[in-house]
Amino acid sequence: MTNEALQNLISSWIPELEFTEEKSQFLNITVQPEQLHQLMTQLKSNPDTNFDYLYCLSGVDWGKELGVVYHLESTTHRHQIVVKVKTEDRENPTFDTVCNIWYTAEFHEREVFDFFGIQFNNHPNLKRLFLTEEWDGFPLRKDYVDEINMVIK
Amino acid sequence: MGSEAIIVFLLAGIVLVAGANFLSNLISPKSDNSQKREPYESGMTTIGPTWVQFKVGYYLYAILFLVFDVEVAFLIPWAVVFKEIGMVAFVEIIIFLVILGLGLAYAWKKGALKWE
Amino acid sequence: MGVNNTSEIPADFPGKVIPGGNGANILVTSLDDIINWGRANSLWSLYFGTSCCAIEMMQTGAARHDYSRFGFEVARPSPRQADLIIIAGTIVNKMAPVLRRLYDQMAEPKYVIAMGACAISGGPFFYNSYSVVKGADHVIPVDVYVPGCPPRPEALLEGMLMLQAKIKTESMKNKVFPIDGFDEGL
Amino acid sequence: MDTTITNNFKTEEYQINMGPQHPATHGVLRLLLTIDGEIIKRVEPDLGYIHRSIEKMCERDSYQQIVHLTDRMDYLSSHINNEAVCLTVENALQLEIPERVKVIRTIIAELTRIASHTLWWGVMGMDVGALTTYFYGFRDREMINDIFEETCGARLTMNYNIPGGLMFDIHPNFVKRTKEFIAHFKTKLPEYDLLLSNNVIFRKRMEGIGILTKEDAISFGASGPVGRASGYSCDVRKHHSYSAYDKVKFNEVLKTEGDTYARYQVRVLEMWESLSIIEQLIDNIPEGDFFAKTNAVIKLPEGEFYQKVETARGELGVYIVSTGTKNPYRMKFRSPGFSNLSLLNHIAVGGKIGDLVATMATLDLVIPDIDR
Repeated sequence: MTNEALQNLISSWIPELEFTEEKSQFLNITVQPEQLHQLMTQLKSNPDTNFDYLYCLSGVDWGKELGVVYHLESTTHRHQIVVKVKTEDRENPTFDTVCNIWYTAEFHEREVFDFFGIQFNNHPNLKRLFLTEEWDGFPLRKDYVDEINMVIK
Repeated sequence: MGSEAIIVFLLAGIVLVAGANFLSNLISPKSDNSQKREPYESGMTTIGPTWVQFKVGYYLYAILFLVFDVEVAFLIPWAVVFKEIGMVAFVEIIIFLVILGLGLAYAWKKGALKWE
Repeated sequence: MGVNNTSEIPADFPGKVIPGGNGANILVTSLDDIINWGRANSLWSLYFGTSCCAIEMMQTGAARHDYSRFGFEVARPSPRQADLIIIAGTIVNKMAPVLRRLYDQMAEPKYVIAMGACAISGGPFFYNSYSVVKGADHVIPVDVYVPGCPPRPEALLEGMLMLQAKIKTESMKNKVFPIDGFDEGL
Repeated sequence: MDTTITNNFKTEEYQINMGPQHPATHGVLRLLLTIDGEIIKRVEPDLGYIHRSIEKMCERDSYQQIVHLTDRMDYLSSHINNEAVCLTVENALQLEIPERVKVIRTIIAELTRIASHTLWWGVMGMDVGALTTYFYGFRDREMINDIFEETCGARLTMNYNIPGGLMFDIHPNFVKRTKEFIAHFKTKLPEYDLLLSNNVIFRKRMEGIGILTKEDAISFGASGPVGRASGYSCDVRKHHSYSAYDKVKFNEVLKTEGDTYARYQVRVLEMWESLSIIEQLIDNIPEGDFFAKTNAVIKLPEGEFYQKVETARGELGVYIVSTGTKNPYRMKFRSPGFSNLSLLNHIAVGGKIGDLVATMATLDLVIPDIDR
């Protein structure tokens, strides 16, 4: 399905979604954290969209707000979209988990928690994946400072 | 005449084993540290108590292997003198093998070799 | 080859040569030579490849470059039966205590080759990386450094031969354990 | 009432580290095994023992420097990783790449795939107990290393690609040596089947364990040979073709059983496909210069760019968020090994420890590619 058809179909489910296409190769959807889980389940279960392959889940620190970017692809229709979700709250950013929709999200979300400190509620086993338990701070945030290990150039 | 040979072999065995141990202890540098006594588990410390009751299947496998290992140990001297003794030795060894085979069959049927 | 351990006195040596010790070391030196010869030519390395250098170490172990020509015949998975750690790859903060524990669990005499730029000084991950230990000698004392990223199999073989030459100069009496005083930073 | 001897005693589950330093983990991956005797109850990977924070470094490096880092991520398909970053940058800048570069990149990518699969095959045999395969696999890999050494200058971390084309042109006898290799390898590949594939012990150990269904493969994001062995057609060269893959005729190897032996067969058959791809391209490398003009300091336009590439392990994705400066604002690598590892617990539970070793060998994990 082309981007326009996708856009009309998806906007019919949840009204207040922002769709943009410039500055990216795919259709970008920015969703509010509350409707994230509902949108994702529909994207997967609806036969016309059938996004059953979440191939990239990456955390991004957009300067003021922290966000997660989901790259989705359908193995049957071969079309792709990007779903973005952002939150201003840097102390305790939380989103709904999507690992009951796609199993691969369980590890990816643990990685995002490890590097950005974003909590995912009702995630089965949310703890640090790469760094040791007593590592303080979240390294991939823009305001992360670590004089001992990092030699800045 | 045969008894001296046994003593000579016995002595040679003891001397070699004790000598090798003593010499290596004498020459090798010794160092000790806190981690050396720890059990090696691919670079990590063990988790939880290691003195735990695990499956008895391991023990049964070991015993069955031991039985057949000793059996081969008996076969070797037999094979040396097999030619001179002739038919009697052959029958004896067949009885010996059948008895051990029965043991294995019993263990097999009772499920000692099953892992699930 | 690097370390010159031949003991004959050069011709233009000024002054008289006084033999060391009270002659007892005639036996000891020859015993030393035998022991060092035995140790140097049967170093068993430990399976310790963390990243890309491990592939070059495997190529050195394979048929074409074949380090078993020099006595490194077997690579043992457990530190109890290994004499030599070839640190092939980057050492990361989370891996440092594991490396230290493996080194401690190895039986004496034990030697260490730091293979590749990462093991020597953190290599390409020196700048801007929060998790890399800048060189394996922060963790354990290293005998031979093999530069390169990854070093060619021939370079690793050269490093191994240098280690063998270094072992041949050791003597049983004044054997110094490199680990003593290492933590205090001597 | 189960009369077998072994069930009368109460046994406790306990945990064992299949830890960072282990011959079967191909690097420094730590698996926390909860086992009852030989039966595995749970496998929990603990990563980070080779996490070198490449994504943090990328935020301070220019694009030419980032290409060096991707070599060290999945070092067995280092050329294809470089190609991924270079393609992302070239597509972002809408650079016009000469045909010659595309064809040479595809040939060297397929040579890298064969080199990676021969190493995997050698170590696969060693994991399952057949030591001779190690020397057979490395013998053929050494021939490819010689070709790379002559053309790219290095054996393992080639970084022959730079954003805009190739570092230098191919060596005069690159074509001759590649043809020699193809002729040699075509006689040796059947030897691989003779040595390992039809060995009764090997097949008995591999068939029927670590079964992955197609839906689970898609849901776990399994890509590359791991996904294709379960019937899930996920070849990026087919669906989102890049470089010269659209001009080449090759079929995607698909199996449906999804067990360990199927994953093994997919990789061995894939080597035949790579050979045929190289044969189709090696004779008609188009003339032209090997470098498209780019200015020294590459500045990507504002926006997000994503590029998928098929490495020897699966689908590598490069996601760049750029704000127009000379280094990326955020760079994320979607690593194939990471998703392939996440399904280990799903397929290994219930099997024995020996089966776990065989299953992990066919997942073909490269740990720095997982930890980044």
